Amino acid sequence: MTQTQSVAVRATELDQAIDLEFKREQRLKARDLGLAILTPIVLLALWELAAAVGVLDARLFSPPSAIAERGAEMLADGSLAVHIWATVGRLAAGFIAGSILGVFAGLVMGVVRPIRAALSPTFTALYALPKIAILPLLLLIFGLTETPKILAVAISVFFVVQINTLAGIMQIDARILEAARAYKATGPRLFLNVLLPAAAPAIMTGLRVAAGMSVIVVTAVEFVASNNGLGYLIWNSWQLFQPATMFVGLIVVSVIGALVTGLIILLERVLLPWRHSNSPKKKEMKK
Amino acid sequence: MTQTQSVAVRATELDQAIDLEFKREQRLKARDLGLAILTPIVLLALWELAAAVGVLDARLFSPPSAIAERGAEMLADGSLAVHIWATVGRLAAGFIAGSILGVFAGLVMGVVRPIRAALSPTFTALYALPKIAILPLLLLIFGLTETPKILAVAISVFFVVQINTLAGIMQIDARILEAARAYKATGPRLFLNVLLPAAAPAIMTGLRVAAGMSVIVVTAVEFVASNNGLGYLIWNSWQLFQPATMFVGLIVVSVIGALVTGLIILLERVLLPWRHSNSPKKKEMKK
Amino acid sequence: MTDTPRQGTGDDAFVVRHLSKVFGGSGQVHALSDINLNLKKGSFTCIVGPSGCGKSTLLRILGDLETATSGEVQINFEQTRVPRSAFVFQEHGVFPWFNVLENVTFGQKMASVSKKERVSEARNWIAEVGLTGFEDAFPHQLSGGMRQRIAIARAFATGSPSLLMDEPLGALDAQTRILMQEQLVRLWEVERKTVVLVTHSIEEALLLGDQIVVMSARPGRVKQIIDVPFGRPRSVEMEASPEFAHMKQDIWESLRDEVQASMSFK
Amino acid sequence: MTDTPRQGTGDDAFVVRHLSKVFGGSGQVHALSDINLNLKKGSFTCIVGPSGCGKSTLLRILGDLETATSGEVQINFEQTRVPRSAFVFQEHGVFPWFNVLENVTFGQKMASVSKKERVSEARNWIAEVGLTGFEDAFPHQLSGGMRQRIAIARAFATGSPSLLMDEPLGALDAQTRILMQEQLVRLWEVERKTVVLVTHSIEEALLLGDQIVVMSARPGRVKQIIDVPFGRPRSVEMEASPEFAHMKQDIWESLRDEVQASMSFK
Amino acid sequence: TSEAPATSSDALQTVNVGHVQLAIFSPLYVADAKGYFEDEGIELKLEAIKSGQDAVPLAASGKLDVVVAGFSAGLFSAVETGLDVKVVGSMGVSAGDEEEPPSALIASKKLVDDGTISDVSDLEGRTVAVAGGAGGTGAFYVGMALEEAGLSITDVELVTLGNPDMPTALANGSIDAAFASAPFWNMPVEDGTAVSLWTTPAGTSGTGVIYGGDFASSDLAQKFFTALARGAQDLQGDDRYTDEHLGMIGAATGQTAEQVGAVPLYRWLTDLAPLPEQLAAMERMWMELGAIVYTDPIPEADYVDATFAQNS
Ligand SMILES: Nc1ncnc2c1ncn2[C@@H]1O[C@H](COP(=O)(O)OP(=O)(O)OP(=O)(O)O)[C@@H](O)[C@H]1O
Ligand SMILES: Nc1ncnc2c1ncn2[C@@H]1O[C@H](COP(=O)(O)OP(=O)(O)OP(=O)(O)O)[C@@H](O)[C@H]1O
Ligand SMILES: [Mg+2]
Ligand SMILES: [Mg+2]
Repeated sequence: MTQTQSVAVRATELDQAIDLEFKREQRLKARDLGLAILTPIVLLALWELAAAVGVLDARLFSPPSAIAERGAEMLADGSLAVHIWATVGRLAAGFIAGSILGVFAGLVMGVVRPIRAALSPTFTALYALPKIAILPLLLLIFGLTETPKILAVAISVFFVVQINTLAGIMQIDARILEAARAYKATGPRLFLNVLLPAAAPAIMTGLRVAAGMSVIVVTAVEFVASNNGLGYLIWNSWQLFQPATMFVGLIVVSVIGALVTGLIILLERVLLPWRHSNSPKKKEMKK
Repeated sequence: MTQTQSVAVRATELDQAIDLEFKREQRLKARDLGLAILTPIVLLALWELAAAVGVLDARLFSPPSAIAERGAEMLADGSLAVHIWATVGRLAAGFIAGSILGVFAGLVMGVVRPIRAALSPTFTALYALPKIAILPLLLLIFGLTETPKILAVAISVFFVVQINTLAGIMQIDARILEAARAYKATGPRLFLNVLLPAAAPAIMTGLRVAAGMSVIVVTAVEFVASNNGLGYLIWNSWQLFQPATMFVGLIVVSVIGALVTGLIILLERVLLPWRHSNSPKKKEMKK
Repeated sequence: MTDTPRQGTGDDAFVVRHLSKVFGGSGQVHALSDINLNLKKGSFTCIVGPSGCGKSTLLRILGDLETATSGEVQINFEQTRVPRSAFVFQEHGVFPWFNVLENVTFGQKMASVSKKERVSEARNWIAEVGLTGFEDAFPHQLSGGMRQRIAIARAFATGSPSLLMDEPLGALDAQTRILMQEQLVRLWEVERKTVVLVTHSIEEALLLGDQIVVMSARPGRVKQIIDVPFGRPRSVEMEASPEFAHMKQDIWESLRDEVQASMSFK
Repeated sequence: MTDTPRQGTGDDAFVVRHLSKVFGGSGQVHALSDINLNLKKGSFTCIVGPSGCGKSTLLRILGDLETATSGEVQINFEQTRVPRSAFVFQEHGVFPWFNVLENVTFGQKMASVSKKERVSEARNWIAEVGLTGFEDAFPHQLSGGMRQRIAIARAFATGSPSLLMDEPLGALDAQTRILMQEQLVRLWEVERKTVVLVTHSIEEALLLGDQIVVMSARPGRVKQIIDVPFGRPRSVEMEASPEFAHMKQDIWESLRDEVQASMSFK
Repeated sequence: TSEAPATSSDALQTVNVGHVQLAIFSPLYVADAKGYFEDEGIELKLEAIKSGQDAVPLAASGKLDVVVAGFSAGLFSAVETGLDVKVVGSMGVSAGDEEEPPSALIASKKLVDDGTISDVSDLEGRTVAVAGGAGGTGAFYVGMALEEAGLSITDVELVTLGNPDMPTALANGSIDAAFASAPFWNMPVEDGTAVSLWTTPAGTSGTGVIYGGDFASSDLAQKFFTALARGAQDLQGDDRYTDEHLGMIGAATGQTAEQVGAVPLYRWLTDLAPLPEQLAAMERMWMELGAIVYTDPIPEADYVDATFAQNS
């Protein structure tokens, strides 16, 4: 075997090895996706089966087929949409108000030491206050309007976001602040160009936690004091013994929760491109 | 002025400057502590005043003095203790069960790719499911025992901790894993010496978020289905129109929430000494 | 061992008199002790000294980022809209959320320079440090060496009359470092700013500086001020000359005791 | 330019034949291409090459932490309970949650060495690298240089017959680095392990190695293998000799093209 | 809110009504659907509440004008504290129909079969579930049943439980008996897990109409009540079950007409007159249970106002 031939053989070997590796990776990815889709399907199928053979009481645990049918019905007659919009409206209003105020409060507390010292411990205690427990008080103050419901959501979101924003500011690398000072960044410029982007990852984490929590709170509030919204739907259908309707409500709520969380993750990718630039770009540059 | 004299003068100047700086720092710390204590006092005083002059309806918003009196009464006759222990018991049982399972699930999902692929998306959707909405279902399955209440807490905690643990494992620095592999760490040894400590900070963050959430969930559960506990106390005293008692419940709950959070922070300091060794030690070494 | 204080002249960019710095109100860390220095306008000064002797602290005080505990610092530049000193930090000085172009324009943006002007200025300096084509890249997408070049470009682009650099080339590998040293001298020769550069490398100090300030272990004092006799332009080849080896040996011996004093090393 | 493959002998600790490595299944990064190497037992080999040329990758393949895409690697050590190769990583190789003692004993702990035995062994090596008194300190409480010394102590304490070091002194300042280089040679002369050390510093490679492997820019190939003619023990003073300067210049020129090829630098 | 009299006859005045969304309050829904309130110049604004107690402070502070809901111990405590509310009418009154009552005290079939429980008197020392806790109407009715059997409300252990959860709790032995409303009492009876022990006697009522003090003294108070009573008058006897009415009730409570018709409905007095003796009996029962802490019963005149019913 000549030298050139052996080089050629080795090149082919290498190509084959690369090819195998590539195919393996593709196979694994396909398997992952398959598994991700399979799990809920299997769970629903098990549920259906259990209800069919009587392991689960089908009158109480409506089988998925019945839930799907009921869901389709409610979609068709528009009643589901009404509840969804009511809930989403409260969620959006409360979430936006709470997070804007939370970011603002966190930033101010991060920058002004006396304010931080004065408010931080009190806010930590208030954070643990159960929101549905204070709902009656909010109702007393604001009456039976949308305000107390939105406010309950906003308060929950506020504390989570404020605590995370403050932590974000406090954790800014001293060297980053020093660089900003060296280049004479002050006032609103310091705020916009340095403090806000530096705290942004922590703020985003706060928003993600707050998203899950706000869905739970809005449902609880609608449970207690509302005549529309998914929380009301769940509670009322249970009171009226309409389990299929209740399950429709439960499923829609958890889908909304997942969507809101997904939205925040998406927002993070758009707003913080420097944390998510894809590696291809990196590799390309390294070339 | 001779050289020695001027050196002596400069040394005194330096000492004075150091002393001033030290005093300033002490003063600032004292001010911070004062502000931290002042805020709740001022808030309570304002509340008392508002109730006294009639800005707040004292019959609905019992003034702090009345709440304190009622609290002392309930402490004396032991009724508060009963509720506190009931809530703390559920909280502890649910929190411990949920976090152990959550850490375990997160670690397994972090290590075994197919399991992660299969469960991760489903768990994310289940996380947003409002826990009080599924309480009736738990009651259906487990009857009117402590189990469904503890379970509701455990489930809430489970998902938060699992998601954080998984994230912790996924974020372990590849270089750390490589070092572990280079020194042939495998099986339980890898697990205990590397994976668990590496994921520990993320687990702790999860526990902290879960702590706040578990207090909210246990109260909500006791609201809906219980004959004791602080949630029941709050709900029942409102139903019976005993606002002072309700405020006692609210305040105790938020204090418990703050304490649990504090406990987790303490636990973190004890369990993760490498993240919190104080700077004095560092300075001493640098000498 | 300390230099006797000289009177500052109008030619001096920085005049430091009896400067001391103690960190932590309770007097725990005595970082700098009775420092006296005169740095001429347009001069290139290198500071060497063992780790922890206060080199960065001194640089920060010169750049007005830290206040002296006692003593006096005069900075003789006229006040313009750009900061009097531009910094290159030891590490982490670039903003991870800004891309290369935004990082390089940062100093001028804070000085309210118009966007058009600062972008064109920045592009020049990006080209000078060899980052053309990477304007839109974020720092984390670049190697440590490239990140440090962003910081250098930013310092030059800001247009300050003085440049304070804290181990600007420390993060680079040896080969890249030499290329960057040559680059740095070239840039300085064009602009003749007053430069103070902290380094751990004696070769680097000899290659770049007009004078070398050797500091003692903590509390940092000025142990020696050495005028570098080599003419400019200098190049790496100079390192092979016996005079270079000799000076290097001298400084190394002066430092060796200090390094050993500063570390618990048998 | 590539060495013609030689047959491996029983004296060779590592024999590498036609080794290639491609990262990312779709063939994006061709890191190593047709590497051939024979490393004798008890030899000290230094690898130099431009950033990104695959030095770390090669070391990882030698240490069985990475598999070759094609080609063949023989590792000729008998299998004992301790790993055949102990690593010192470029960065972040020490465990932040273990204190110095626990970090240094880690390798032996994983090899099921009894606690008493491994602690006494570890204390020896902690003393050797000058960290006595810091046994209970956590890595974050120490300077970068001290952390790197933990990693070195761990590698020696593990008792493996070979030592793979990836820029072990890269994080140190120049002065400490020289002290550590001398220390490293001293340690190696006592134990005579097979050492492969990656470095960016040509001086370091000349000071430490029996042979120097010069690699080309990516895809990494062996460009040159240089035998170092200096006898041992060597010391820093050697750097002043004209032969040293000459060899350094040679290697530097061989590398210069490669470095420039590997970076977008005008 | 109720303000100054309408400036012109066709401008409707808003009345805010807090109501628990249940068929027991059908007169409100029927009167609303048929436009009786508009006839009186009233625009009805319905606000769902979960319990009467939630709304009493709202009524007292003028956030609500009218509350249509169940009574509770909290109502009495609130009045005693000085909150200004008045009970002005009754709502669903039991027909005394033992076969198809709207609610019943049921006991576990297992305990009945093994002879442990044969009538109400055997409940002594047993666990009984009621909705709304010790201060709710469930507890009042259980107390009434026990007193009829020669026992007292304190002889059983009361457990708070939502109506939908009662059947399962009975089935899995968590509770021995429950006071449940339809369909949650007849479901377990039909599938053989429970037996009905006692139903509410004819003429009893646990629900009613509450006015906030300010509203009670406004000129809309009478108009509102007149319209409401018209609704009750339409629902007498079998008229309750006409398709029209079932549809209206269903629309207001989130059910279909069939679902409403499948469950027995209450009856309503034609003038919806308040039942003061009944209220006094509740107050006494809740005092016994400790749900009310003051000791002297409140004089009837302080919280009952029958004039609106008389004038309607
Ligand atoms: N903000 C601070 N608070 C307390 N001590 C500090 C502070 N900054 C620096 N020090 C201490 O002052 C001394 C001098 O620090 P400095 O960073 O100036 O040293 P250096 O010469 O730059 O060291 P290196 O070469 O490692 O960068 C060190 O002992 C350091 O621990
Ligand atoms: N796990 C990986 N996946 C994809 N590419 C990789 C991986 N590891 C390394 N590479 C790429 O392989 C090439 C060689 O990397 P390697 O770390 O071995 O270089 P190096 O010579 O050690 O560089 P340096 O001197 O900067 O440490 C680089 O282009 C790097 O981006
Ligand atoms: Mg420094
Ligand atoms: Mg490398």
